[in-house]
Amino acid sequence: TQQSGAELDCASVAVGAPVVPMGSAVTASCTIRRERCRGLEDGQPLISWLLDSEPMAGRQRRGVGGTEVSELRVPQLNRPQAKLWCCVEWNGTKQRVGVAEIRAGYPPGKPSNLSCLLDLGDYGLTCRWQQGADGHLPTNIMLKCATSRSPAVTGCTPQNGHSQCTVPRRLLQLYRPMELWVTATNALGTAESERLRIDPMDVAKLDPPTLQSIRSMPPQTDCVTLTWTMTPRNAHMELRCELRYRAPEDPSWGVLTGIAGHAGTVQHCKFLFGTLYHFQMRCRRDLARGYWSEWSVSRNYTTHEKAP
Amino acid sequence: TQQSGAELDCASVAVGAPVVPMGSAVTASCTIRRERCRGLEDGQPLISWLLDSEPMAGRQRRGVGGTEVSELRVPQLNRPQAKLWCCVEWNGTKQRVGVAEIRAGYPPGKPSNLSCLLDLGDYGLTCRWQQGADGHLPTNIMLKCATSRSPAVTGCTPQNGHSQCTVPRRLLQLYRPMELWVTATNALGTAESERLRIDPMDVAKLDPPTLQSIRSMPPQTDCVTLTWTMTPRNAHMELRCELRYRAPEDPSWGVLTGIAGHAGTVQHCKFLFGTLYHFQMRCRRDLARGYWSEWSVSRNYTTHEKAP
Amino acid sequence: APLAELSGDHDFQLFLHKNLEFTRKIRGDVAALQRAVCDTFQLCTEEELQLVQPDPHLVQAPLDQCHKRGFQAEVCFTQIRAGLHAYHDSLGAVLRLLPNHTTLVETLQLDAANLSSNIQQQMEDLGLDTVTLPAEQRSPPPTFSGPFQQQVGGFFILANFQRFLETAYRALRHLTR
Repeated sequence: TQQSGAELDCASVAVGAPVVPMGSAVTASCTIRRERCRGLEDGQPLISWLLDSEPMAGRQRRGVGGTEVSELRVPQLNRPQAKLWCCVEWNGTKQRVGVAEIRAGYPPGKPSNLSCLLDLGDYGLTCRWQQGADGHLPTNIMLKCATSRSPAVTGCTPQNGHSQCTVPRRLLQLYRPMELWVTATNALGTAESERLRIDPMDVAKLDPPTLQSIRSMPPQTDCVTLTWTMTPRNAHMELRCELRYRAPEDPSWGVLTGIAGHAGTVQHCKFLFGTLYHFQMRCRRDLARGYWSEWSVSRNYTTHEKAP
Repeated sequence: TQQSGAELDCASVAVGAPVVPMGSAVTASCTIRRERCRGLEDGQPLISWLLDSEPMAGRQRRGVGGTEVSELRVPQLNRPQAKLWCCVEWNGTKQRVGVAEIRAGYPPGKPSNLSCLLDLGDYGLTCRWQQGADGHLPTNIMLKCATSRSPAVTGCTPQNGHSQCTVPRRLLQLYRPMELWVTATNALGTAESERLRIDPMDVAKLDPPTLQSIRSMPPQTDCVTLTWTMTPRNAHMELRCELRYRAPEDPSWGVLTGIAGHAGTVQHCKFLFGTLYHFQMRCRRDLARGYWSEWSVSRNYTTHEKAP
Repeated sequence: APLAELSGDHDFQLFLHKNLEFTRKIRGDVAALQRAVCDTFQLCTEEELQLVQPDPHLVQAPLDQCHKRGFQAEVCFTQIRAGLHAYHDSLGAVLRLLPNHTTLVETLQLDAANLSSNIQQQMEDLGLDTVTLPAEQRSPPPTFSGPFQQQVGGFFILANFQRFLETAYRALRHLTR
């Protein structure tokens, strides 16, 4: 039993458990010390209860030390939060002399769909997930991460109810697998997501490449040569890129895969003569088949007419 | 003389004054300790000067302890900022061995047009002023304020060069006069604005009232009755308001002054029948003739036709 | 000159009108905090809390010299100042009770201190004896035996402060022309 209000007060209210599974019973007792209640004359105080504003009757009996005690059983608590007021009839009014906060809910649902992305700007690892079913109780959500060899568990806490947070660089171990998972804890239990085992670098989000120049090369043929570069901060990575091209009337994109390196030129032929094409390129780390970068800004180019 | 460069260095440059009034002379001396200059062989080092990139000749003499000293006098420094380089000829090149930063400018101009406004949201007092003439020197601007009885001077510092800042509520004393003034200080002097003696409440910016309803009352007469209210946060003030009204073709507004209270009704007659009028109202504190609020949002109303 | 004579003095009348407005502002802020206690803890009316009223000396703020019968302006002003000083401290208990209203409670404490120093300075201007209540000499806010007692304590501090301000307001208005 959890005592609320010291023994010196007019009344003290104790509840069986402050948090119960939704729909289950709540028991409470209210002990009145007549001499501590200002103005309560002799005679037997009549104790009653309010569940928020709903009157409830308890079973009243004489308690130890001249106290009066009322025992209450709420058969089914069906709202997430309620106030249980202990009252005493006095001068024709219902006086509130004690209160206890009670809650009903469910154990937290299991978080799912955990995925993470490494920002190559500040090397923060941002993870997102889907919240489990709402337990209607104050719930503590945390993303936890552990490096393979050390027992220390760190991570981050989502702010203002978002289902994402960012593990700062100083807690990460790069180029080695780490374990990440989400925990949700409330008064009725804890739930954990599946564990994600990844090397943060394998989920790095690359910057899109930049298409520098596009020329018909050799001139007046169906061949085109493009030059492209990557941002310096991706320069240390071995990349695998792909180029897509398309004339406005084409139903879909043509794709040229397997382009390696950080910058360079790409030549491709069999383009239509004198036709306007849109070109875009994207890259990803060759090592881990991680996330593709966004497509580069589109570049347009009209191929040469056929040599006469 | 202000020494710049420790005694252990190859050269130390000292200037008469790092900041001088624009156009006045600057004196400097450069002391060379040959043994501290790497690779400087024996024989007499030839010292020369650069004012930024302009060569200048000093008067060279033997100094104490085997040092060589060159004295320079720049008759007129006409730029706000310059670097004075001490150089030594070495292997046919001019080696920079020491430098001093010198500045020229004016004492700060006197700030003027100081005015303040109290925000009734956070009760911050925002003051604005006109900067004095630019002294071309790093200048420290501060708004200072003092309550009538306490010696403590507080205030605020404008950010990123703006000529305004906000004194937070906790430094204000409401409903009593305070003194506010602006100081500008640079290496050549200090200037102070006129002192503003105001009770912050007297420069409160009120919210505009809201015109609730407009009706021809009594019906089919040239009289109109309007009801209006003020925002709750101005509710504790005794207000004086004025109503203006105007038919589209009227050359100017008709104005009804001296409306008192926080909310209420106003009746006015002699309106044209069956005419569309625009109505607006504004208020200010009755106590201090402070700032008028903005005009309320305009409300349109078409008066009744005359009774047959 | 006795205070009554000065009542016609323009500066004194301006002081009264300004600080009547100030008192109305403070009363409005106290009412806002009373609404917050009602909304948050469902403690809304004194009639329901008679049996658990905290000890009478929760806040010492007598205003007997401000009542019409034995109205003694100079002593009344001193009693108002002492009461504002006491309530400034006891509002610390409300600060703990309503963490989401910290700015409003701190503003209320600032206003109570300002109103007290306005009255002090006006008494000095009128050449009346004033007691300097050292701002630093603060007594700690009352503490309570449990969360319910803290909520009831906060409720009565605000209710009593509102009553105190009503009496002070009537006293100031009594002096206006």
